[in-house]
Amino acid sequence: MAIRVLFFGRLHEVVGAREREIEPPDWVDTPAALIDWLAAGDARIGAALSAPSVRVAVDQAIVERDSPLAGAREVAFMPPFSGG
Amino acid sequence: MAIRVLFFGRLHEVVGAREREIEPPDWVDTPAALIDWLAAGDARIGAALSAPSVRVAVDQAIVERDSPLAGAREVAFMPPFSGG
Amino acid sequence: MDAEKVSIRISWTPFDPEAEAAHFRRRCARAGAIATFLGQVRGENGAVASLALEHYPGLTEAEIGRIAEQACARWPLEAVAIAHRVGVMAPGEPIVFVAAAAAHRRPAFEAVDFLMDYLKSEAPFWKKETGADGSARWIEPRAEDSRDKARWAPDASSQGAQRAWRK
Amino acid sequence: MDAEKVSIRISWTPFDPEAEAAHFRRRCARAGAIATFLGQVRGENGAVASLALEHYPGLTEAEIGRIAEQACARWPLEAVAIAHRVGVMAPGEPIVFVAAAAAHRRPAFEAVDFLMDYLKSEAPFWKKETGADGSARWIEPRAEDSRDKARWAPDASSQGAQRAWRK
Repeated sequence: MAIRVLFFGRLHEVVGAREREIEPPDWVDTPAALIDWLAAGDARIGAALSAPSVRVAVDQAIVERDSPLAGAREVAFMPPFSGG
Repeated sequence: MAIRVLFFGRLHEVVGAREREIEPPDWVDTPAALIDWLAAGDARIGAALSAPSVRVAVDQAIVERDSPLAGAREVAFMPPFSGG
Repeated sequence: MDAEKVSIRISWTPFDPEAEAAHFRRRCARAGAIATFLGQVRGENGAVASLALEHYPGLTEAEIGRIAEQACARWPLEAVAIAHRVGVMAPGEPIVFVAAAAAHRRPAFEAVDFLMDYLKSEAPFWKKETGADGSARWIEPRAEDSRDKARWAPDASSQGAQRAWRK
Repeated sequence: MDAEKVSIRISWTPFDPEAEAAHFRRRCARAGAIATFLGQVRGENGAVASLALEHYPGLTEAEIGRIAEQACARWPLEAVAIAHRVGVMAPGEPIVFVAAAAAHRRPAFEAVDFLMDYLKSEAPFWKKETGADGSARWIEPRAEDSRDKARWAPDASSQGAQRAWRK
């Protein structure tokens, strides 16, 4: 099933897009695996998305990188917040 | 010389006036002596003005009770402040 | 006193806190942070009919000025405003408005907090509350007010006092 | 979430802080204490041309709601309002307005202070600053922001965290 992946803040500049519609293979079953798949062929993207300061949200809930991705419609990669 | 004496907050109710024009005798040379003189014949006024929580201002400057009163035009007796 | 930085207003008539805030903001459009405090008369669910505030004209303004000066010496503030109502007020009416502007938020917060603690106990105001039943009582500072003020003493161990702000 | 107590607004267009304050005050006319904070874009003496703020629609509102809920659980608040700007802003424009109302001043102050610390680092917003020279940089939280937030941890020794407020 298609997943919408969102890249916020400086990550959208690294990735070159604010969002992507993707259809990853079955082995992409966690955010960590999704990072590996998205970063294939671009070490810079891999490094940026893997940074410990980057938070991941699945369907608008902040989760760990090893959480299940099954059924997810939207995954977001979020660099450190700077509101206020 | 005449001195204007001001009684603020609950003190004006104890004294029965918000202000008094007085001409005290020469021995009234400090706020403490002024209290003795004002309280003559009314122990309640003496006790109210002598309370440690009461602050004294001479010519709009907060002073100790044993400060000189020479030349003062205005003396104020102020119970605990409650602003804000 | 730094007259350009500090504005002090004692008002016998109701003041509009948002008008005060708007005026203050125009004075410090370049500040990154503005903290404010507004005190309103508490009706205590109908138990309070009115609040009368008296002050000592002249000395009150001078003492508030000294308090504001202390705040300006302690934190890197761009501006400070204090508006204080006197006279008879109904529940819900504004009593005091304090605003502080700084480049960053912590000095602005701490200055407003400090100013309120000092206005409570170091500025010559006296409050008398009249109950719905007609009874009247003079309000004196609570033990809490002294504790709050003690946080700002040079040797206090509170976070507010520990931080050293440089101009 | 206590929807009656908490108001959250994300705005793509400039908001008027005094209009927010007036609206908030009407919601809590019986509160004795209202503390507010306003953050404005700092021009840094002409060095900054603009600030762009992006957010994650949906998640941002939800996370701000969680932060406001934490404040309501921690202090006896009558109301909380948070307005946050997104989009491109010029120096001097309001970014964030936070207000908290309570019976007494300390919970109102502490809640606004807490809300700001958490909005800085726990709400999904991202800031990019464009300089007068055309250079752009993403703003990340400062070490100071983490220290500020740490004050609210259950075991922090700061005065803000030590006080226990009962409803």
